[in-house]
Amino acid sequence: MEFALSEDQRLLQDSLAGTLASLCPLDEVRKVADGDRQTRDAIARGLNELGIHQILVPETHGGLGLGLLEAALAQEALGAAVSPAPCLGTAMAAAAIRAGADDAQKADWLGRIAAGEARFAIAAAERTGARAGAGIAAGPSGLTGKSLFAIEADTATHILAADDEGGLHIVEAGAAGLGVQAMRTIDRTRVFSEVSFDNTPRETLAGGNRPGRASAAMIAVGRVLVAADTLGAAQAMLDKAVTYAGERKQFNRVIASFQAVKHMCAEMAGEIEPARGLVWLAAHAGDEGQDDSELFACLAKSHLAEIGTFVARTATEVHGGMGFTDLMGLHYWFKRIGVNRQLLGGPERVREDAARLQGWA
Amino acid sequence: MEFALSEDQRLLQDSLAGTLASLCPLDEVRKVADGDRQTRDAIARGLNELGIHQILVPETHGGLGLGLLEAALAQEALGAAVSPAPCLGTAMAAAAIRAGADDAQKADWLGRIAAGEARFAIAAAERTGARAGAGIAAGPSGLTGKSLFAIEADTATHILAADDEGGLHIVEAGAAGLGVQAMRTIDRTRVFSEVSFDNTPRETLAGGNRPGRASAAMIAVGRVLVAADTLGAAQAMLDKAVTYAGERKQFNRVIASFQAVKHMCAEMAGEIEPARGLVWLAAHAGDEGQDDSELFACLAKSHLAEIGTFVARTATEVHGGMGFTDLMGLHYWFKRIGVNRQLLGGPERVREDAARLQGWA
Amino acid sequence: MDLSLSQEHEEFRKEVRAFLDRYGHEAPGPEDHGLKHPSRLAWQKTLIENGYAARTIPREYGGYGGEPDILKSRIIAEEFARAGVSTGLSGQGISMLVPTLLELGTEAQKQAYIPPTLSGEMIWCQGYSEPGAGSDLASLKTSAVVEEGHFVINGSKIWTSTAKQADMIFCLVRTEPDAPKHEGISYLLFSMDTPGIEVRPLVDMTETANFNEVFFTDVRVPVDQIVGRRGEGWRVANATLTHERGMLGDPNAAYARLMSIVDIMHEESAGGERIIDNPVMRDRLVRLQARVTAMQANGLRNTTARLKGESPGLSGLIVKLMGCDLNHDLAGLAIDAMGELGTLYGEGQYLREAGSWQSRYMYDLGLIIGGGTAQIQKNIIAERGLAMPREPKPARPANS
Amino acid sequence: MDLSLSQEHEEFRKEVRAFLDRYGHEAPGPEDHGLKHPSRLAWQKTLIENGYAARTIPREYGGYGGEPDILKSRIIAEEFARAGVSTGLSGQGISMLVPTLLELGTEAQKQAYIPPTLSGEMIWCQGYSEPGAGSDLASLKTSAVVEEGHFVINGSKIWTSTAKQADMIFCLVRTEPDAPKHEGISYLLFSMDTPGIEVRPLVDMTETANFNEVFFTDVRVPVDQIVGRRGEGWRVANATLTHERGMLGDPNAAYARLMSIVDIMHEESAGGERIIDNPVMRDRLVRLQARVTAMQANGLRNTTARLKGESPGLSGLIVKLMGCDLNHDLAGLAIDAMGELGTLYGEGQYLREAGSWQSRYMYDLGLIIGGGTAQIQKNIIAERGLAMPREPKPARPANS
Repeated sequence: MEFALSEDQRLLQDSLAGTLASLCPLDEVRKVADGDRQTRDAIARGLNELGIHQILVPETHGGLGLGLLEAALAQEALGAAVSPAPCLGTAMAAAAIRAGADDAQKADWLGRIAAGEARFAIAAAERTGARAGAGIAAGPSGLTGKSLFAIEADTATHILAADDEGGLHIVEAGAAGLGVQAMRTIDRTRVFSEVSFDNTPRETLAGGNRPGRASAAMIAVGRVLVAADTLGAAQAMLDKAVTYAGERKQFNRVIASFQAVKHMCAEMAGEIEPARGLVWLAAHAGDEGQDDSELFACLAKSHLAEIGTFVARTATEVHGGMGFTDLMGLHYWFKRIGVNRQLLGGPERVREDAARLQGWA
Repeated sequence: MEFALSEDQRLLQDSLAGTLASLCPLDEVRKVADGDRQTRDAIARGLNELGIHQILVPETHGGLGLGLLEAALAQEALGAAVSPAPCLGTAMAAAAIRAGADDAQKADWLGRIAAGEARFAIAAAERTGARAGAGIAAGPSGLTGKSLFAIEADTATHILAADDEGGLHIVEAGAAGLGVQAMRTIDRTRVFSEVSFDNTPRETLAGGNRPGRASAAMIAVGRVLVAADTLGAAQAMLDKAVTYAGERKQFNRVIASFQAVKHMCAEMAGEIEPARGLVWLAAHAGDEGQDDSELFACLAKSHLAEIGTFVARTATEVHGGMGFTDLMGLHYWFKRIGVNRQLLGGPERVREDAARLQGWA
Repeated sequence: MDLSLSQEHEEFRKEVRAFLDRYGHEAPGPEDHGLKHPSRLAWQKTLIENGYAARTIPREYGGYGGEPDILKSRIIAEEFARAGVSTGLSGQGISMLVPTLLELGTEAQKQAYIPPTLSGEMIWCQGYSEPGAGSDLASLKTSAVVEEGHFVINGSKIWTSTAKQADMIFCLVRTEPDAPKHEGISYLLFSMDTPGIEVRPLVDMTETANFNEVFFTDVRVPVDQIVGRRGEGWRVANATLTHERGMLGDPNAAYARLMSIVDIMHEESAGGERIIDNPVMRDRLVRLQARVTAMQANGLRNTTARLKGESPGLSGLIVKLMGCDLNHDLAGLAIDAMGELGTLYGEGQYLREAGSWQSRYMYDLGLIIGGGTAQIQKNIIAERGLAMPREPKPARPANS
Repeated sequence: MDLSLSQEHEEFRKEVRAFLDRYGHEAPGPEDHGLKHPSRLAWQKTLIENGYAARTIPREYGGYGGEPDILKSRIIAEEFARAGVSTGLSGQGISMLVPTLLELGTEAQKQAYIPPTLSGEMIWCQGYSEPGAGSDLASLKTSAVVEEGHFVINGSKIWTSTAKQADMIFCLVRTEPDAPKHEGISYLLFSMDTPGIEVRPLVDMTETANFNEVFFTDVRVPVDQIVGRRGEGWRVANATLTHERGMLGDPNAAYARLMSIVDIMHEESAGGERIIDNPVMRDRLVRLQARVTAMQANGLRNTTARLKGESPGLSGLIVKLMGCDLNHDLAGLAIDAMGELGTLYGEGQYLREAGSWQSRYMYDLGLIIGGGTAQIQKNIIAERGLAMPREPKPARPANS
């Protein structure tokens, strides 16, 4: 029994954190947030060189053959750095392909991911509660409909889209009838899009025989990763709050010596530490193929949504007025946590999914 | 426009608080809680002399002709003193009779309440969610069934019972087929009972033509009163916490000078003050016969349940170990608030009622 | 207890409605940008003439000269809000400087500054907060040294709204560096055109420059540009600061938000289910409805106390803390009800209500922090409202 | 990361199960009241002989003499819990005094006290807390003055559990009144039969005397009844206090509670609707399930750290604060799920689970307060876990 990160996993964390610290310090994040695509692409290249997209690709297909836990650690580091480079979509796609493709498709697509030839967007928000009449119908001549909040569709070479029955399809960027329109959110570190289809040609994932299983597995992986992203962002906000409180003076004392400030930080730490274990547990359950891995993903996603909201607010309060301004850029983390809360289902929806998975609803 | 207590209302408050301070200081409450019925009866007589049962009886029937606001102020004082004498049942009955009796019944029963001849228990818990298969059927030959958590049935001369259709009936203590069995709760300041009926003779309230209206009105009044009881108990707990914190020393300082303790007290005050206004507003809406008076009763009841729980816990924490022991008797208030939370519907149920009243559910 | 209005006030309400029916169309719309847009100034003039702005300020200073009547003020606010018509100019000149001058200004100052401020021709900004001071407002460091009949000012201010547009500033400076911190401050008035002033916009998390930083380098201000005496600036400023704190956490704003959320929950749906039909979201809505109603009742108590000339006490002290928190939570529910759509901001066809819920959610957090953080508010409630002792002063500067 | 067990540990689990199958029926039941009930003592003997109690304590002191193995301890706890069989005696003698003596006692003390304590023949109580001290444990005032080869003890203790039944007490007393407060304390062992000791039960909000007050009047204890040296008592006591703090907030207890609540919500109904079918109550359940699972994961992290001989750090420091709060909230949900029935206490046909949820709800609040209040826990997390500075000492006693 060992519930701790291995030496390799800690090395992965360290190397990612180190690379991200030099690839995307706050100044670079600001540039990307303000629309600088070159900087974004440079960060993306750096992450690519680290092999971040190969984590979930088996070695037989040229990947690193690592698991969801490693992918979650990577995503945690990305969240901690509010990394503005696309990563989540391809990770979710790799999981979807592993779960829902046939052998030939796996060899093809996982190989292309590992080789850096394919970068995926995910158009599946409707699987967790369609908004504004969105939805995708898979007809004989192609996909038709629209999907909102597609992840990283601006830079992807391919879109992995879930239809209204839960079937998964790969669509090439630039395919006939495909439209991609940016949806601007508060979080300027990431790009979301409306994706529309009009009899758009697609390749349907042909593995598995229960429709909806692969998309459910993909969403579970996505939920663990989004939870990990929030974990990283929340830990970063707490660290910044502790540092700031140790430097800022009020009434002739560093504010870190005020009991109220200390208690706010202690409460954040009290929420974050167990949440870290929960993210590990959910990722580990996914890696082990446990029956309850979707449930753990729901628990991790909804719990991190709640504690992330608490930490985002509390850490901002500790920073006082400086937390509210743009000067320290704290809001990039605040907003990232805010978008993560809603992504792949808000907490109430995700808890209802958890209840359903246990036969309670 | 004046949203404040009148001179008369403040005098009522003061006189009640003064009387209760001498009638039932903590030592007397303890005696009653430990089963001393004489002490309870003495307190009841004292409250009777003050005219507490006549508040809701119109002057034409020999009462004080006051309103729900005055009744709520009285109940607040009773909660603040954790008064162990029966009062709530007769107040609810007066409201029910005013809402659901015909003129002859009003003259009869309200007159008997004012004269001190009738003291009521309420058997209506099933109107807010029947537990354990309880319920009362009104048949041609009498009432049959059982009702749980009947209020003050041990000392009442009459029971006002709501049947499963919302009809209201008066049953005499000692009537044929009537059984009264105490149900012991954490709150030893009040008595609740299981009341059972077996073709028990009753007088049915004959006013009004919409079945269930009178019982709904009675429950709304009861909810305002229970909210007021919690308000009084919560304010008393805050007051005790502030006093204790000002006396207790730790680390060579009174604990009231610690920021954490101050903030706990400030948070309690921050919850209690607006809640006081809400109770007034709900009582006032009842007195004015506003269409939304049931809604306000739901808001007051559910809100006081939540903030009462918060205050009960927080004030106990401020008292440290002393709050946990029996020595200061703080737990009588804690438990009173705990029972009030569930009485006439727990907060989730009451909020659902509020939603229904607004057409949201 | 009586929530109804007197005959006089019911009549007054009718008057207000008649005025709005007749003149409401003249009010400036959202397209009339700019603090001194002609339609804004004209509308302000109409309002003052009819007693709907500057109502209780003497005619000699450009006001309407009416008697104070809190209920009439309330009726004006309610009716203008119902009609969706602007209640005229606000800003810190009107809300803070004018009351200060009326109480503590010289006759010359009143005559020089109040009329153009009320009419909207003179815009003010406030120079109180400093970057290093935060919640400890009185620790301000901007210095003013007297030289040749002038204060020579050096230092900087932060959280200054409308500094770019302002003609004038009312500003706290330290004139007696050796006095205890609350006794060394003076309250000065000067033109924002004075040489040596630089304004830098301060962008905040809402992506807007709601505030500015203002830097002073050898800014020379004649010594008679002072309100009150040297060293009395803290007292002068506090007369109106108390007023400002009471403005935050307005329960009517919370009620308006709640009603909007009810609409949102009826209009929005997820997976084909209306949000209002989701029992968990509905439960959150009713929970907040109870808190909003409690704060409205609390507001009625405070209004009543002020009508009687009494201090509201605790029910007044808790307004900022509880009101700002409630507003923040309301915005949080609105966003959750919209789900992913609630994260949209800036532009786009799916954007709801121009992204205002996100902007409120963040701005409210700014309000929770600003004007006395939640921590400071809790200290105030405990010390002034519950008579709990102040924190002991440390024996030595902590960890410095 | 590997949550599976090694071959050796899987084998061990089988052994434990076999033992329980064979001997489980000999375990004392709830009817075997009394700390020294023969069936309890017999069972304890069986457990020690088989290595399921006093597992790592040397044979020479009456233990089993096994190697420390956290996983085996965990397996024992899990399997005994699953079988509903008592894991033998607990109590502060076994959990606190024995480890203290093993670390810091003299050979004579070890031989005299450890064997009868393990066997259950010698019951101990703890004399740490004092009425005036509260969270400031080290400010204790009970004095011990040396006279004729004896400590003469005067003062009182509070929160002493099993004081009525105890044969002996391990007790902190102030022996050097002039030393700094942490350096003037000594750790003494003495019989509860010593003249001058009075025990008064302390009834708490659960209506039970879970604790006692103990009064000392000229209690004479030979000077060799000390563990460690004079003035070192604080250090001696802290060796095991840390251990006690870690015991509170056990995530497995939280998990067991959660599962019971799931049952309750399936069994109970209100107005004909099962509670589990109420979406709002179900949402609360899943919210708590996430918190329980997080604390379980946190517990796994801490176990792993201890297996490696590392300090768990923050994930260890937060256990008491977060775990006690979680347990309290779980009890709160159980009560709410039962509604009015959840308020029943003591007796009666409708009483659910002997009123244990109310008793937990209250006792948990006691735990939140006791053993270091939530406020003290937050100070510890901030100072030790986040390296934030201590509060500065006040310049003068506040408001005294």
